[in-house]
Amino acid sequence: MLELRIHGYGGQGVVTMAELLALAALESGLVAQTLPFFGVERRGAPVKAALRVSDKPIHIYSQSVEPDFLVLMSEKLLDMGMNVGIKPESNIVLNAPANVAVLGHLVYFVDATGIAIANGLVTDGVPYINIPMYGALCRLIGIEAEVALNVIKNRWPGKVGEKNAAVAKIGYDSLKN
Amino acid sequence: MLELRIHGYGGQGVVTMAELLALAALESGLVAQTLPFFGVERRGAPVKAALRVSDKPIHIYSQSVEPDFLVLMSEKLLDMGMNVGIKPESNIVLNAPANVAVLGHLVYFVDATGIAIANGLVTDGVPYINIPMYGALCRLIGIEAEVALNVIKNRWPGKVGEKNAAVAKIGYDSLKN
Amino acid sequence: MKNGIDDFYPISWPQEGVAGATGAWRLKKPVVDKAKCTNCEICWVFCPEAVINREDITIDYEFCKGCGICAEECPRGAIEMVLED
Amino acid sequence: MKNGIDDFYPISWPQEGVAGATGAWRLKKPVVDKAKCTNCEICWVFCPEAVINREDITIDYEFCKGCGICAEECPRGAIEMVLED
Amino acid sequence: MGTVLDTGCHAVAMAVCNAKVDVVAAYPITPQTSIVEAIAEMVEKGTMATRFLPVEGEHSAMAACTAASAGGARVFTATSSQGLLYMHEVLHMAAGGRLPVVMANVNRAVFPPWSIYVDHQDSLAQRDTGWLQFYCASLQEIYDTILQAFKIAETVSLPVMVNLDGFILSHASMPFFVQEQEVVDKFLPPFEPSWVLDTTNPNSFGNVTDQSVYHLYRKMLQEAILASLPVIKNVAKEYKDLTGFWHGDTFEPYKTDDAEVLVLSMGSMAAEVKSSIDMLRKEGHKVGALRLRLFRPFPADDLAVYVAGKKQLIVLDRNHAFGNEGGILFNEVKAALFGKNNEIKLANKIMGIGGMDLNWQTMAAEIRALLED
Amino acid sequence: MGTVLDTGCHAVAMAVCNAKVDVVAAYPITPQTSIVEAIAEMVEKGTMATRFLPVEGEHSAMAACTAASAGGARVFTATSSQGLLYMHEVLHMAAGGRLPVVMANVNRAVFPPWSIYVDHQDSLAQRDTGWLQFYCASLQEIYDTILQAFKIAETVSLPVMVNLDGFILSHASMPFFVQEQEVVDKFLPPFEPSWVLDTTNPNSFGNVTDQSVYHLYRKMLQEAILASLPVIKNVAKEYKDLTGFWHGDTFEPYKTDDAEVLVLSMGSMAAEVKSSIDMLRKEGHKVGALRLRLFRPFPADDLAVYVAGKKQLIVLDRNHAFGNEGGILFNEVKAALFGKNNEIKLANKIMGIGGMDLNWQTMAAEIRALLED
Amino acid sequence: MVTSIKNLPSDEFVLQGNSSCAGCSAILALRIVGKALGPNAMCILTPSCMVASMGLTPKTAYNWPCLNICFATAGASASGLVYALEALEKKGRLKGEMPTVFNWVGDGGTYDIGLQAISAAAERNDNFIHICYNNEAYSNTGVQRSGATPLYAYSTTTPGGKKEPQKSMPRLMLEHRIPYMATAAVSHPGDLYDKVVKAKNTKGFKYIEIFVPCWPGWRFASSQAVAVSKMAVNSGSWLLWEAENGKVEFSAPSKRILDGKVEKTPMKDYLALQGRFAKVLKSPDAEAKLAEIQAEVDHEIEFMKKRAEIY
Amino acid sequence: MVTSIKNLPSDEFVLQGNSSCAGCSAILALRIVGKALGPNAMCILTPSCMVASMGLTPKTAYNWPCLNICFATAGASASGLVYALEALEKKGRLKGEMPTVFNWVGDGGTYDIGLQAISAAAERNDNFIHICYNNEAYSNTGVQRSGATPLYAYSTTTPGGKKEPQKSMPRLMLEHRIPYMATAAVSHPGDLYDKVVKAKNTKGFKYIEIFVPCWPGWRFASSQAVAVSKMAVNSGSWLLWEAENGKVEFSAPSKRILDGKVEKTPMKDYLALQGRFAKVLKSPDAEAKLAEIQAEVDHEIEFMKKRAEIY
Ligand SMILES: Cc1ncc(C[n+]2csc(CCOP(=O)(O)OP(=O)(O)O)c2C)c(N)n1
Ligand SMILES: Cc1ncc(C[n+]2csc(CCOP(=O)(O)OP(=O)(O)O)c2C)c(N)n1
Ligand code: SF4
Ligand code: SF4
Ligand code: SF4
Ligand code: SF4
Ligand code: SF4
Ligand code: SF4
Ligand SMILES: [Mg+2]
Ligand SMILES: [Mg+2]
Repeated sequence: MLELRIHGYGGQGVVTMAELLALAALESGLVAQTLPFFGVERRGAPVKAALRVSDKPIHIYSQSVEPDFLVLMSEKLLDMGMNVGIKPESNIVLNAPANVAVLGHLVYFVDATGIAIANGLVTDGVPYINIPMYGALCRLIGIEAEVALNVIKNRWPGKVGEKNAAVAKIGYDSLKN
Repeated sequence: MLELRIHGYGGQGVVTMAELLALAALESGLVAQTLPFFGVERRGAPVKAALRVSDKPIHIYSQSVEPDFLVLMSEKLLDMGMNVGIKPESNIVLNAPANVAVLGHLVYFVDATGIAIANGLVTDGVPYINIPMYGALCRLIGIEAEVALNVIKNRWPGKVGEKNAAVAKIGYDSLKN
Repeated sequence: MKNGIDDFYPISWPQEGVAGATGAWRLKKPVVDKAKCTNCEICWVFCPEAVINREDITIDYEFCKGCGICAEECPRGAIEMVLED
Repeated sequence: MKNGIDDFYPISWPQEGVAGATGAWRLKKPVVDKAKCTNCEICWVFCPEAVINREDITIDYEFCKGCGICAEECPRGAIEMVLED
Repeated sequence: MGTVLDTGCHAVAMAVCNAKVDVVAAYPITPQTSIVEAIAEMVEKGTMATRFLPVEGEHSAMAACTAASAGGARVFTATSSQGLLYMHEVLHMAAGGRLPVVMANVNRAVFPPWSIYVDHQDSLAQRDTGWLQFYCASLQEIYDTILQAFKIAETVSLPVMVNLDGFILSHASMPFFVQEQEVVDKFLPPFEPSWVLDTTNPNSFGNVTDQSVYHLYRKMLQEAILASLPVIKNVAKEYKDLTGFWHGDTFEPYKTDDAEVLVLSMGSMAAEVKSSIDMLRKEGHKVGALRLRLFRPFPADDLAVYVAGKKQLIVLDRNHAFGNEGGILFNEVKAALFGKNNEIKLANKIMGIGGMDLNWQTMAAEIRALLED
Repeated sequence: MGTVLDTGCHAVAMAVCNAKVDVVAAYPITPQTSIVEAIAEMVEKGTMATRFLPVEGEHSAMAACTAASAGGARVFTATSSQGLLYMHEVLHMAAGGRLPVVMANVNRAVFPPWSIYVDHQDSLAQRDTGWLQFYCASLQEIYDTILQAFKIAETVSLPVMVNLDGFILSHASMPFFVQEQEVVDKFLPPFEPSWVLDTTNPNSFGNVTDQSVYHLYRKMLQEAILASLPVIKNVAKEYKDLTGFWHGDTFEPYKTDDAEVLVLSMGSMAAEVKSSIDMLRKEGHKVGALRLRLFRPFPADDLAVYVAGKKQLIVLDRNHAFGNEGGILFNEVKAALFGKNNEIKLANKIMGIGGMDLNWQTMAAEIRALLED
Repeated sequence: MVTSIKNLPSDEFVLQGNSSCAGCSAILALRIVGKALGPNAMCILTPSCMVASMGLTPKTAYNWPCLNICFATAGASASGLVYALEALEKKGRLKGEMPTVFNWVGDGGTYDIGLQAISAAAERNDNFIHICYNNEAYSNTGVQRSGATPLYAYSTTTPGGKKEPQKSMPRLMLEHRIPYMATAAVSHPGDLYDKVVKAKNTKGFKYIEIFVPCWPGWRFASSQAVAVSKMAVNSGSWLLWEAENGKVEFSAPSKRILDGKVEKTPMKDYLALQGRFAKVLKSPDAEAKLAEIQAEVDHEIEFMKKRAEIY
Repeated sequence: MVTSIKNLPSDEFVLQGNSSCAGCSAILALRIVGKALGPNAMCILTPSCMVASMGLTPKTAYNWPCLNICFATAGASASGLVYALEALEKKGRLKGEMPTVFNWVGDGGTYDIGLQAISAAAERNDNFIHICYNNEAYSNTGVQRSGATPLYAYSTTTPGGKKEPQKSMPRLMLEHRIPYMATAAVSHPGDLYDKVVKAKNTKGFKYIEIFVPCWPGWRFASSQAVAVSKMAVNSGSWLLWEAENGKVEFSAPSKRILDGKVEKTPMKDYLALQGRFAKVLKSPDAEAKLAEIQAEVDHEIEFMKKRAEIY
């Protein structure tokens, strides 16, 4: 079983992204679970969600305290100490234009913000970073590109889906470490 | 312990009478309990109450099913079968102008209605029969006349009490069998 | 079944005299003076117990509780309340 | 004691930053152009976070959540919302 | 004052008056009404320096009581049956908020169908709300327990419910002794809460919690409830020392010492069952009776002591444990004794539901039928 | 339909849709809201031929459900925590009136202080209302149990509450299988009540009673609740035969056969505890797990069978039995086993209150600490 | 034209020998309501005198399907029942024709403990009639104050006389702008009958409030309920009107008073009939209190006159 | 004269860094209310966004003694607290001076689940201020319909647009004839401030309802709450007025509109700002629905004008 914990801000689409990932896992013949964490804070506050992917039925429902991958939708979250509660072997995935060293951990990065802006996935000045990030994470957990893009196209039929899929593909291809 | 069960109609003052009797017993150094029975029917329907008098503390709270005395505030209640639920030794006390035979039971009677009307204890054409009946019952359970009348005078200080006490005394003296 | 509990649902069936023969509650009894009566049905309409027959202004004493509204409301004074014996 | 539970009553003490440094929530940041500002205090009165100083119209960025109301309501257009980096 | 002849409802009202309660918020319901009416009358007459708040329903009655308590007042309410059930959400609030509200509940059967007569389903169904619960068996005990309840509630910061059987105890008139005000004042000083809503030291009550602290409050609540047992015993003893009145603390035993079989029950039936015991003893049965006075916290240890060495315990329940065999008291007893006394034989009988009359003769017959020999 | 990936709340809504419910009356509360929102959406779209009644509070929600049920409709509501507590009076009405209302309760901690996270205090505090109660451990089970609940409720004329852990089960997205409508129709025919409000045969519901009949209704209620056990088992079996899905009937056992020690729990923690069992077994402990699926009626006989010959039973409670030692489940277990198995060693641990995270590692540690050897 | 007594149907849905007090005008009002609704109706009752009057299970005095419910729930229960019937009708599973669902609820269950659910049902415009019989107290539990108890009236919870004027539920309901609402009085059966018929024939939420003096509660003789009700109407303290979608129209007896065609009875005479005002009428400041009550009634009449003109 | 911004006190009772949404106008309104009430006040809150915004125990963002209560109980809880304080004051046991008790409750807790207890407190004329901040939905639970949600507005429980117009709580409260009540809007802080001060200085029951547009609920940008509120006032769909003992007086911004001194903004423009009306504005019968909404607003304005003249 693979466990991801994703941190972001309200409005960044973290829960949607986790669900898309679970669907992609399901399409790939795996079992998946998303476990969003809800606080009482209102719009704008930090959010988090867990994603579990497995080839066997999942009967784990506890919070993700030792994820295999810690996903941070913003570098700022590193400063805010969101990298507590991980194990030594945990890898980190960052939305960042370049790599950032985190002592003792392997860090992946993808410039989700940059990709979203560059490809016009922006509303009211705010980029949709969850789409490129989704692509990158699909690659990370071993989802085939075609499956990953189909999930997007099913979710947003028509032109929106095409565009999102294209951006997700860029994310898929841009994951580095 | 002495147990009385009193039946009457709403508006006849049955509960008040039972309480006066209990007070009279208390004044006489006894322990007493009144246990009015409440139905959901509205004003006018038949009512009943139990009275227990004892020289020891009372810890009986059940309904009176085998009273020593069954008290009926109106002859009509006999027709309505209110004399069920008594034991062979139970005596009956009736508000009636003359004696009425009830097979197997000793019947006391007092013309409470007549006494009330004759002495002007009437409002809107309806006589207060509970006052003469109270007097009669005091005598029955062995309360001294003075004690009985004092209870009345304490309850209704002033002229009303005097008048009621006088009528109660007539009731006290009129019990026959 | 209309007179006992035959089901686990707590249900009740419509029936006259649920409180018994409520005529026994009466302290006074309404008596109609046919001579005065014009059959205006006012007593009928105001009887809370619906015990006055609107056709002939007769009273069902089995259930009349003796409230006196009929006597009070009769515009002809055709109903008198007399003490029950 | 103001920072931990020290009683069986479920009580809480007033404190700034109960939701942390909410400045981190911002996607955009209000920047005041002092040249345009007339110190009318309109931005001050409408700031839901009370993070604008009414004296000198400076903003406490530690807690400003970046809602943009100040910029929207400023009659002089003296506040601009710029994307956080 | 001295001895008066009055009803159980009035015994409650007199105790509330003597307790110098600050606020009474209540809503009428048969057979509780005369408690509220008597209080309204005393407030009008000035006998009580109390603010009487005639709310529009029981959910509001308990809400008003909790808020008034948080404001630092000594508060009281009374209810019955549906009223108690309607309060349920706010009962949890009073306990969870550690607010020492005192309430008289006049036990009455639960709708549907409607019944105005006694059984214990209403209050026993509140067993998980965190309230302390007493059950009375005489008018004297009602008066005395209400006074004790305020002292206990304010000592342990928990709400207390005092139960009395509808009509049977609430509407019976019997003599009982009412204390002089000075005696009560000595027993029950003014309410001095350790926390109160206070503009000179503003803080907030009941805010949102996360996973890290909520459970701590709940744990403290549970511990406080269990720790109230010695307090309850002390208060009963203190009251006895001061006034001479004693009704037991957790239990009231009757001819238990030499008994081989004990009969456990609550409320008025537990008073009358003494006569059943006398009768059965005359027949040669070695029986005794235990009256449970305190239902919450459940006095498991005391029960174990009373039943130690006994052959059988017969539990009479005036309620149903829906979905368990038997009544709630029976199930509580089984849970209490498991591990403390696994040898004793237990028997249970549900009776007196919805006001079914329970006299000592029929109770004796039922007990006789359950005796194991 | 087939397999979908969706939340526990949506699993509820889909089952309600498949059950062709006539009336849904509900009020929003976290974390139940998305059930109601999904239903409102389906009603708007016409996917469900249901009347959706957005009442102004939960007391009203349950009142509307009971009245609609008395009118002959299949009805559903969902709530959580305070909403459930606020319904309390009307919960008694549904059971006492033998009205087969089905409700999903999303377990959430009780105020005060506020917490939106899971524990089982809310629903367990309703144990004396006469409702049947299920606790689910997976999204599939939620969907399946809601369908079973309608069938059970309408067969035994009793209301049924289906509980799911707040956020953990309600907001997790996982794959589950949704039945074809025809399959559900076969399993669950339209509601045919044996009594209904009916102008062609007017009679009244819930009128006043005197002492002579009230207790009969209560006795029938208690008997019906106990007699629902075989019905519940049959319905589970029938569902399995039709769909292949099986989650246990009263219990779901895990590695119990050769175990010497059993761990009993409910809800999502009972799913995760399987991993704890695996770990402890690897360490050499002969442990197994029992998940309680049916809390009301309490399956005492089945429990006795499962624990027969075992050395120890460890009960994990996500709630407090205020005023008793331990949790409510523990107390129910003790009451259930007394007289059926007085030899077994019992242990209890309260955990997970107000959303305290319970992972299999910590549960394993707690269990290990309680193991008697 | 108001339906005359002679033209009222003979059908009775309240059976003889029920358990209400002798001379109960609430059950009299229900009797008239029955004539208007006929047999195709379902009745919902909250705990009250009218439930106590039904008699004991398994017998009942009311000849409709009746549903007893928890006290606070008339609004929600009626909505639930109506939704059920409508759902079943749509699916072809309704027994008989679509009936009129009506609540028969006291002022306690309407002004106080039931208000919220009723207001919510009005907001949703659910299709039933809420009828409030207003006896200005909790009569069933022995006459405690309700939100409808008038200023200075004695009740067992206002032993010194009530300190606040009553809530005006009709005015509150008027502001809900429901399809139909009306006030009525037991002394005016033809008017009451017509209003119930109108409500029955209107779709959506309907509210009718009937004035029903209660002799044990108000302390007058059992024969006087109709007379007291008449006096209330004649004094103008109880106004008869109806409103469709919020448009107020006065009914004849009150219109005559408002138009000055009939001299209105002084409140003093009306209050003097009722023992519940005895204490206040005998108090040292009786004059002032009477004047206050009269002024309040005069003011309310003037207000309602003007209120009827706006819409 | 309305208090100017410059003259508003600097005191703050809502602390920075709380958990409300960025751009929440409800907490902004509370901030203004705080300036009017000052430190000698006690605040009662029902579950809502404003509770979620307080932060987590043991910290809180509001600098008053605050009491969290069960949802349906604002009216009763405030009464209970006031009675307690009054009793203690009389007995000389009150800490500090007699404070102002006020409820800070959403439209959910006022129009729907809390209505009954509030109405009862008004009838008793208990001495506190009930303030309803009206964001026209249950925002805290994710924007479900409330009794205050307007006709055709989307919410998660009215996915096709709400089918019924909102209840008019101010009109209902007006009929309670309480000593003081007012409507206010977050866009008019001076007016709001003055009204709260007036309420604070009036004895008995006071009701204030504040219009607070909620951007996540109504679907507009986080910067627009004040603008939307202004537009509501300028369209006449939210009228600013106050009433002492039932006598209505319009506040300046609305008076200008009613007097025709300012052209009122068409509802079309006001609705167009809000995503919750997007579906209805794009529907085939958008014109008819818009006309219906505009007519309703015009009608309400005409009605309230006339209503202000009678008393
Ligand atoms: C929740 C609840 N609280 C209280 C009661 C007690 N109760 C029964 S009837 C009644 C008064 C009813 O008053 P109203 O509605 O005016 O009807 P009336 O008795 O005057 O006919 C009360 C308080 C109850 N049954 N349920
Ligand atoms: C008895 C009860 N039912 C439901 C809830 C869930 N709940 C919490 S806040 C809320 C909505 C509040 O709406 P409103 O009063 O308008 O305040 P807002 O969230 O809009 O600020 C609901 C339904 C609850 N806490 N208690
Ligand atoms: S009211 Fe009088 S006149 Fe009219 S029908 Fe009756 S008895 Fe006859
Ligand atoms: S006395 Fe009353 S019950 Fe009898 S007929 Fe006349 S009105 Fe009817
Ligand atoms: S609103 Fe604009 S002009 Fe006015 S003080 Fe603020 S920044 Fe300056
Ligand atoms: S952006 Fe919002 S929070 Fe920040 S200063 Fe402006 S108004 Fe205040
Ligand atoms: S108390 Fe009044 S309302 Fe109740 S039944 Fe008697 S007369 Fe009718
Ligand atoms: S949802 Fe609306 S009312 Fe709630 S905190 Fe956010 S902006 Fe404020
Ligand atoms: Mg009434
Ligand atoms: Mg709101």
